[in-house]
Amino acid sequence: MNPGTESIYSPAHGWQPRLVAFFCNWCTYTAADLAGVSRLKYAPNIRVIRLMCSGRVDPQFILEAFARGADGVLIGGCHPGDCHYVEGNYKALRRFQLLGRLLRDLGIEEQRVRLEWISASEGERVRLVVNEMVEQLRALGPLNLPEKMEAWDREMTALEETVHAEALAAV
Amino acid sequence: MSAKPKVAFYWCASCGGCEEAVVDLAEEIVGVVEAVEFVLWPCAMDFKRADVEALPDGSIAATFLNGAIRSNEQEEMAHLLRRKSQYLVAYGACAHLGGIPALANQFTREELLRYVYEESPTTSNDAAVRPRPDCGVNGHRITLPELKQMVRSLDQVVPVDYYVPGCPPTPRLTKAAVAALLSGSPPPAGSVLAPDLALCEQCPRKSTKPVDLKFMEFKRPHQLRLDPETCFLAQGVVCLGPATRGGCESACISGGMPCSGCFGPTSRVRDQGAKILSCLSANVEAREPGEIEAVLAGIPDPVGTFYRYGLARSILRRDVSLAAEPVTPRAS
Amino acid sequence: MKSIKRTIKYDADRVQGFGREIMGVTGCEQLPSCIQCGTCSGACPLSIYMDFSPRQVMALVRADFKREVLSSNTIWLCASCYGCTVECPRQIRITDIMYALKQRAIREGVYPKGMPIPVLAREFTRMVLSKGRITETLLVMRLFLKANWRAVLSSWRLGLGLIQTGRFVLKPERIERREELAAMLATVSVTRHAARAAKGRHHATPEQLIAEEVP
Amino acid sequence: MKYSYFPGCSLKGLGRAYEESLLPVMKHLGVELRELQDWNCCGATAYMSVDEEEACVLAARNLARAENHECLDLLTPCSACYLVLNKTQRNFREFPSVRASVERALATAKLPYQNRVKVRHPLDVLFHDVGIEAIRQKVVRPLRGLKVAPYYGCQLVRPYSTFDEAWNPVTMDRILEALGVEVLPYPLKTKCCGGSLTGTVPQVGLRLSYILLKEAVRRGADVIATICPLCQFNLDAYHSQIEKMWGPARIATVYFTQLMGLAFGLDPRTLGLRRNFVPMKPLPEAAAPSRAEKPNPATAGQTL
Amino acid sequence: MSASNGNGNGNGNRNGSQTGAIRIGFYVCHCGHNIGAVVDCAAVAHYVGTLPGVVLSRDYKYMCSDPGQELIQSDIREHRLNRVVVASCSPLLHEHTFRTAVERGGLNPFYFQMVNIREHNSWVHNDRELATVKAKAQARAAVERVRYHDSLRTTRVPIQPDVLVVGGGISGIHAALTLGNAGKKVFLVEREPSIGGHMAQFDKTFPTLDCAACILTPKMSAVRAHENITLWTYSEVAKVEGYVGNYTVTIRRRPRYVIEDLCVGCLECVGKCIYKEAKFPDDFNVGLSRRKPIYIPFPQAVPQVVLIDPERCLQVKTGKCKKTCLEACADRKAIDFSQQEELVQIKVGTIILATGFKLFDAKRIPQYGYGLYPNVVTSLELERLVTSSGPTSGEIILRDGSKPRTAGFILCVGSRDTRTNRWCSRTCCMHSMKLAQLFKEHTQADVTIFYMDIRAPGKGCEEFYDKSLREGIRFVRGRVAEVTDWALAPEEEGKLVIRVEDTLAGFVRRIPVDMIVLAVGMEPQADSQAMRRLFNLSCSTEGWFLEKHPKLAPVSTFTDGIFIAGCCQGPKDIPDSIAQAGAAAAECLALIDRGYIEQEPNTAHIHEENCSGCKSCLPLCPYTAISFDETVGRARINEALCKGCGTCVASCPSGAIGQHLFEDEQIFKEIEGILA
Repeated sequence: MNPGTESIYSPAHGWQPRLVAFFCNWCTYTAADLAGVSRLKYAPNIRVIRLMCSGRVDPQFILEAFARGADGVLIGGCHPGDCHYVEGNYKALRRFQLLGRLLRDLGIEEQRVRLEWISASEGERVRLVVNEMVEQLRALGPLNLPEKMEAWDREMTALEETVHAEALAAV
Repeated sequence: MSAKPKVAFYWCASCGGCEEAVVDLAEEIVGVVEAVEFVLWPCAMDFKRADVEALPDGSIAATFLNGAIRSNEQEEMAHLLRRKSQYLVAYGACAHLGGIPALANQFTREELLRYVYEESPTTSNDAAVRPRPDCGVNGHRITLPELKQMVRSLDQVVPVDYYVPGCPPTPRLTKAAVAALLSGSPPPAGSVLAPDLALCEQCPRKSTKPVDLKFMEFKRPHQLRLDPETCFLAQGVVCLGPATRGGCESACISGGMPCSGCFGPTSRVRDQGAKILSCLSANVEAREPGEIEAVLAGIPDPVGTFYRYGLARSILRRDVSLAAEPVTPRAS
Repeated sequence: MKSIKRTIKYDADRVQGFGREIMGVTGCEQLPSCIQCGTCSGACPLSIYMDFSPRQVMALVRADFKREVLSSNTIWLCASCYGCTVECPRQIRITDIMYALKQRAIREGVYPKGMPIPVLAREFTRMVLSKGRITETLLVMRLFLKANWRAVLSSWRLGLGLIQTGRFVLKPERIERREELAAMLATVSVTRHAARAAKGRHHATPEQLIAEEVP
Repeated sequence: MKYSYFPGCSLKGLGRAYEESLLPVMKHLGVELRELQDWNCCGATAYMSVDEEEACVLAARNLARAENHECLDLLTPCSACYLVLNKTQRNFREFPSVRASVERALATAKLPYQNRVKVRHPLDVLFHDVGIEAIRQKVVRPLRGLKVAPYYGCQLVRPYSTFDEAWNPVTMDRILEALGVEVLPYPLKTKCCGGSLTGTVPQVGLRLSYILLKEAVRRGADVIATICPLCQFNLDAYHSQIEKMWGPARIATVYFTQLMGLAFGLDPRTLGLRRNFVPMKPLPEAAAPSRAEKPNPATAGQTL
Repeated sequence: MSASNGNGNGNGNRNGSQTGAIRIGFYVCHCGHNIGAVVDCAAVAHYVGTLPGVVLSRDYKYMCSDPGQELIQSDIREHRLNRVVVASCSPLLHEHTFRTAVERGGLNPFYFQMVNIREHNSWVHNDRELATVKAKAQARAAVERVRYHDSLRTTRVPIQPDVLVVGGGISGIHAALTLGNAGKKVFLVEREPSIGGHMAQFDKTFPTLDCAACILTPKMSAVRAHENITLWTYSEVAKVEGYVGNYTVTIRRRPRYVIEDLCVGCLECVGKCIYKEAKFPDDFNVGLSRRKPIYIPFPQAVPQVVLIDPERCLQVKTGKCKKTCLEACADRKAIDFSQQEELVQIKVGTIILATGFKLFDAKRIPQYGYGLYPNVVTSLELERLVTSSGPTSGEIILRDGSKPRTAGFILCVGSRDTRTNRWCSRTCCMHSMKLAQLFKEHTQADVTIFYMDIRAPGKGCEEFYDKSLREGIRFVRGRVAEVTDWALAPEEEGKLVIRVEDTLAGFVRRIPVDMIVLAVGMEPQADSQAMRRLFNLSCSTEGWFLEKHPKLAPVSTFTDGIFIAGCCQGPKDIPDSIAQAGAAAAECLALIDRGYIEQEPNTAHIHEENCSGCKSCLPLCPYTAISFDETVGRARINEALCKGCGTCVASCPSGAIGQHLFEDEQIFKEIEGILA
């Protein structure tokens, strides 16, 4: 959550998992459009960021999403062999596999990052995957990194405040 | 005498290598000594904290602080020196990025203490004695610095003006940094005083790096006979050179070891580990998840490999699943 | 002259929500997809005897004609051959829908007069509850006594034949752990009846059902 | 080969000839059947009509017993049992509510259950596990010249069977061919025999049986081979009534296991053949045993 | 490449040519009730209005309408906006519209960001509050992102004017002729030895009952004769490389063992073939007649050239034949057993796929007895029987040679069935009525059509239905449950019996007939998945090629420059196929005649001063757009070759590569905003 801005969540809804998705323009983003056109209903917890290819998904984006408060990250690309850019999806897959291990080592559960191949015609699959993942995230509970990071920082601010106070007193 | 700018050196959580690096200036150190007045250098001179406290705020021209911040004493000193200095320079990888001490961010403080004082193979401590911040011995009260829950880079504790990267920084960078600060036109605030280009740019093995890099497997340096001329990556050895700032004069490479990333990322990269991970894995030559896994198995410890120096300053900063411990009230 | 019958249906003849209720039963979810193609009726070996063909039953359920459906002989003539279910181009589990309707009909005590099939179902259930197994000859005798005592007379030859071929069993088969079985069944009926009661609707327990006589 | 064995109520009653022939035939083929202890009625179609969840609990008790038995493959010769057990497994898998109530019920009897049992029919086991070749090897008295209408009935092949075609099942055809019989194309092989309607609404139920019998006769069959105790009963026991209503359609209906027993040279008296209302005609001239017996090409496939 | 408007797209101008503060205008569209019913648009507008840098925030009923676009333009001028965000539908639908509006307002069109709150929000969510929360987050992400947008320009790439048409059925033929007539050079590639497709197998066409051959044959000959059309039959596309305007396609030409240019179609060789009897099933007549190893597919085949079936020809198979065909051909020397498969490469700018359909295999519905009962035939088989040039010279006969006196047509075989094909094949109702009329005309038989719903929506089709009714064709509404040969009543003896519920009469009926015709539905070609990969297309769940937009871009695909026509996109009749073919040809012409392709400026670019020359991006580029400049020791991107996937950007370990429209900073800001 960004400091200085009111939360757009109303407290009435309690905790809601936040799922950030990076969808490939050609397959999964289009599939999500198709889900829309077909009026399939799925959990409103997903926020999609459109990229041209799953190969554009920089692992930094995933880390950043978690650090900014995502409880899960979903990457959607074309099925193997179907990449609009020949094999961007394979690159995404390789990155995903190593990043998955790294994330586990850094305490982020496996189910919080998911790579799915969803072709432009698989609107139904978007619904399925999103709902399934949101349910999983609900079961896992919040990751809460922004709050955690704030808590870590609090260990430091204590002294900072003292120093400030002393400095003020000195003046 | 007082016309000379005041300079302080201080070390926090570090191995001492950065102090050595200053000494590595060799005879040139004389020039430095002549140009400045040292007001604090615990490693070499007998100044005390009280001496610094006695100085007016902002009276130190530049403080070169090496080491990460992981105890309350280091934290206090960071604040003190920040207040007293015009420029605070994070000197060396630990102050810059958290450094190797920051790998401790994969564990809780309790895990660390238990391992180090009780469980490590070379420890014999049946009474399970551990250092305590405040204790009495023979009727004397002893206060020891208390470990923080996590290791931090200097700028995660106080604002930092400049960074001199490296584990340790090279004499040349050190000298250039001193010179730059003392010159009339200091570099823009927040600069890392090293080239903003990845190491490959100056790497002596650059020409041997293929344009069609493909990883069939990853090896660790001891697992194969390394060719002294050829790019490490071309030999399947993880080298962080592409993701690491240059300026180190390729010391490791020349010494036959791949870059392990101590200079940190370039200014355009937020997370050095994620970037090198991205670059290496994308070039793995396999398509099936199983085959990919097999190739990637050659990197058994991704955190240790990709965040050897930079975990504290990475996007996640630590193992995020670790339970936060309550902040202990300060014993002041 | 054949009597003239008025066949119009008014909206009041419908029981609103009935269709949705059936669609909500496990296995009946596909019912809304019915396109009234008639494959089920065509495939059904018994549709030629039914008041409403299976296709019509689908339409009637969807249109909330509860009384018409539950009192029809259709659901009781369904012999569970599953021909319709495997044939349906919309993969509607028609046989399962028929079961759902039978269960409701029994629960509500609505079924066509003189139809012995529900009686058989109840006698069957009763025998399973008490013995754990079915002894067919005894079951048939009971059924005939309950539903159609004249049948006993007319089927004396069958009985004789069974005796001659050594298939007439008079000693009832039974299981050892009858209490265990009863306890298991109780968990299901207790929770469900409680749930039903909570919904404010009254339904008979299986025991009550069994105690009931055919009108 | 070892299987758990769930006979079902019928095989202890009206269908006892099925068990009487199944057990020796299986034994002869080296298949060991271990009868489930204290099994109960599967519920059949009747219980489902009253209460589906209770019916599932009934069936699940047997499944759970099988799962805690020594063998996960549960052989059941009765089509209704086969269907009900499979349906219960489907419901358990697909519907959480059913799963919950079944688990709750099984808990009272301390029967853990994970839906791992595989429900098998003798046809499935004979065709896929034992194999046609092994059956052919055992034939000492090929039933050559015997024309058989293979009748599978409904509930075995649909909707849950996976071991044979729902529309044109052939596993029994293949087994019978191995015995040397001539298997007739019989388009009614999966039609309904009337089920329990033969008893409850005879004018309807028996009509279905009649159609089956008549078509078998019309096609020149000597005997109808079946796999289900209720089908056998319906096609066998009501001839006098059927004849009275629609005319003669006299043909014997036997279990396919009885034919197997005959071909294996087992003592006919032990195969329950005497339990038929309409007895099977005497077999055609005994032929010398022949190992190289090939399936009759005219009946190998059903193409015309 | 040409850069006709001066600048390449590498001139990113961070934070705009406008100096001074960022001034963002935000618009949220109600889209009538489409968005407004689920998302509280006013609340979104209010919320975005509070964000820093947003000087104006409005909600409006229809942003894509003229007044909506007008609003953006006047606001840009009046409020000196330098960034615009519109929250409405999918950018795949209207991004271009709004970019144009922004440009008309005097702003660089790329100072714009679109938020998808319809397809990705209001249409897929129910909870108004959560949907509104989500819309706010989406909007905020765009607002955060748009600050970092750059002024960009599209580039123009010249287009190669030649066109490839794949598939020589009626759609492909029509597309090729249209383009050829417009003066464009066309390559028409057909897998079979002759063009004509399914239409060539038809006798008459509905609803006009005009002779299919009479209208198709002239078009086929026209293709052959056309100076602008290169026809390659018996050939397949092997490889496709490149991109819109510049495709390089490799065609595999299978050997016919007959030199096309030398053969005159005299068929002397066929007569002289060592096989005296024609004994191999003839594909064109769906196996109802036989042919020899050397044959011409059908009399009107184009090209009028024989070919040799390598699977059947003794010479090809064994090398041991008297080669009587060679003797028959004599001086013309058209037969060449040494022919080999040949790969030809062509360069085209646009491609039309018209690869058609395949028929449903009726054996998959065993209860209809196809393959079991000889007098159960498919509609295509009947089509061949009824054609005067067919195997029976137009006589409809049963397998025993007798005339059928009764017939039943079963509709929707394989169609509208969740276990086989869910879709309606669209043509079978009309096609069956046509065949039923012809059947009646040829045999005076009693014909019944068994249908679920008669679908006769085309022009003249309902009238055709009426004609069928008046001609005494019986219609029974009910899906046939089964076809059997067992008799219950005397009149059923020896017949095929249909059991069906006559749903309108309300009875189950048993109807004996002599012949049964199965109206088999259409399916995607067996190799449609392979084709899809080859051309980098998407397929619908069913396997039909997916159009870019079902309404707005029905013949376009997601791959620019590749268009689809006819039944490869979904079942359709001949008029619709031809209309689509014409539309696809027009789309090609529009591209060709403009002369250039405007490329989305989403290419990657290397900040040369930041590149360390580590070379790790080079192997990642599938288009070899990245090269290594040895002289300066740095990588370079040829933006003309770059397609903008961004894989190298995500990979560059020192962050030296950027991607226009998808810069790291923009995405980081989007992440930040979306998690607000």
